[in-house]
Amino acid sequence: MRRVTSGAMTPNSSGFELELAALADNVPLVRHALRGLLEGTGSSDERVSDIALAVTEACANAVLHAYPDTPGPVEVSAALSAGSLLTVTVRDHGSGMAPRVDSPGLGVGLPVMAAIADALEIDTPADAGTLVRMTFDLRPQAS
Amino acid sequence: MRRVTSGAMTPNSSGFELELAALADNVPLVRHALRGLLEGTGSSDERVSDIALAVTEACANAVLHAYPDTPGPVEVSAALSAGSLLTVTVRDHGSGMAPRVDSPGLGVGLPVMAAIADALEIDTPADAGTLVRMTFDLRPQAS
Amino acid sequence: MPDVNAIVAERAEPGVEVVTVTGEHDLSTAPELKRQLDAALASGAAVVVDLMQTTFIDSTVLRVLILAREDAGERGIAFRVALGESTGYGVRRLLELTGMEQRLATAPTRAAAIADAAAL
Amino acid sequence: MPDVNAIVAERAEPGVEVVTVTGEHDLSTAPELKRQLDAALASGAAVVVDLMQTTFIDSTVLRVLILAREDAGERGIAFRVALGESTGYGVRRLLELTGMEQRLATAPTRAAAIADAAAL
Ligand SMILES: Nc1ncnc2c1ncn2[C@@H]1O[C@H](COP(=O)(O)OP(=O)(O)O)[C@@H](O)[C@H]1O
Ligand SMILES: Nc1ncnc2c1ncn2[C@@H]1O[C@H](COP(=O)(O)OP(=O)(O)O)[C@@H](O)[C@H]1O
Repeated sequence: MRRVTSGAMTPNSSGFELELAALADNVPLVRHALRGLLEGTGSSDERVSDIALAVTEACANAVLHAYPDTPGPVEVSAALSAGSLLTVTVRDHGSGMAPRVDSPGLGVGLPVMAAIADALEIDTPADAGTLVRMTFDLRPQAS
Repeated sequence: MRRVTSGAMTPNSSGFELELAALADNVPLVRHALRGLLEGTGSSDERVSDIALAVTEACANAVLHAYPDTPGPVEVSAALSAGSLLTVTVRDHGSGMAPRVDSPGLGVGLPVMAAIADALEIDTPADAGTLVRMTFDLRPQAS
Repeated sequence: MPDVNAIVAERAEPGVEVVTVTGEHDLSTAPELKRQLDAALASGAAVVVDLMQTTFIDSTVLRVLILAREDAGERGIAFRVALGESTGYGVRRLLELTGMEQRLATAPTRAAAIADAAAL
Repeated sequence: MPDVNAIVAERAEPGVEVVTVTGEHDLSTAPELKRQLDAALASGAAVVVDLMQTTFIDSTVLRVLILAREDAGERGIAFRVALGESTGYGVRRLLELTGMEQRLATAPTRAAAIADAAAL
């Protein structure tokens, strides 16, 4: 079932970088890597689940919207700084943000990301595609 | 028709700050201030129109979603740095990002902002509400 | 705001109600546009929305147009949007960004929109 | 991924088809869930979706559930979602964030969901 057509994973204590094909079957892998990274940080299960949801929605957008024709690459990177700040970047090289009135999705992906992340940043790099960066404060009490 | 219940406008050559009630009738004022600010920058009419659209969508969200009950304040600030970078911030003190499956809107506001702005940032400040920051490169050719 | 921002309904010819939208429109005027379109759709006539002198719309206005078109379709009412060269960039851009240009039942001039609507 | 992530359909009692979703689900399994729900809705039985052992869903899975519920409503088929204390935080959280908890026709246990669906 898992077609990891290109997986180059370099996990280390402070982060990881994944380069995957933009396929639905690859999205659970990203959550898996994320949970591994967050294990040592003392984050609550609820916080980890929230972060997994926000990152899943970002990956889902790359899979569902970025490549109308052939799936291209998605790069997911996660970095822990000072043990309490997590930055996750999801970057595709697809069509760029294209607002669609008749989106096949539920339309809650971006607001879910914004609601969970302490900061959500969306860039449209000059060389095409979309870059989504989310920052999560891992300190307890922070929301 | 225009109920500007609280308008404190301090325009100057390099930016403005507006504090308005989150009412639909106040949104055209924001575009007006924005066009005034961009007049001297040599930006094309098309670019100014695009920026006006992105900022209108951000203001519309504050008006339509932030305050389910009584409209509170929206702060809009715009700053030109080095004449070529425009940063616009739209901040409300409402309910915070709440993804709604049955939104009364068309659901294209956030992707329109992301598509037009060179960078879109959405923060959910600890003291409630939503802060949307958009950066626009005003140099010709930049998209 | 200059009074060039207006929404005016008129019976342009027998059986065709034209709602002419001029200037820029957003959530502050979308409810008024909806009222006028609802009234036009209830009038028994074919409905034309003239955007030839519209300079700017936001997504709340686009939503009103899309819903009016759907409503007309469901009720079997002829409906056309006049959208042409003189229509402002701020209208065409949003339609292009959202891929809605094809979906609004457009005609390139006011006269063509009226003729289309009358013929349906 | 551990095989605790599963979607299983069974005729739990006469006239009630139960689709049991365990573990975590996202866009990689949403199409399979849709297939099984479509088949259950076509079976002529009442349909229950058991989320009691589901730990995580994303918005594509939520969308499949919402559409199935709407579809059941339109076709007059009894439909219930079992969503209770054992349901994972990763399911309840998305429902809460989106305000959909009230809109899925839930029952607090699998048995209650089956009884409700059978009684409709
Ligand atoms: N990576 C991307 N590439 C291209 N378009 C995107 C991307 N992410 C989001 N979008 C656009 O933004 C819209 C809103 O996204 P979202 O809020 O996640 O809702 P949904 O995906 O359910 O439609 C999408 O419908 C799509 O048009
Ligand atoms: N300032 C805000 N305060 C609260 N919720 C917001 C705000 N901005 C956006 N949202 C939420 O994000 C969703 C998506 O926004 P948008 O893409 O602009 O689509 P729309 O406003 O048409 O629904 C909205 O439906 C709303 O639930």
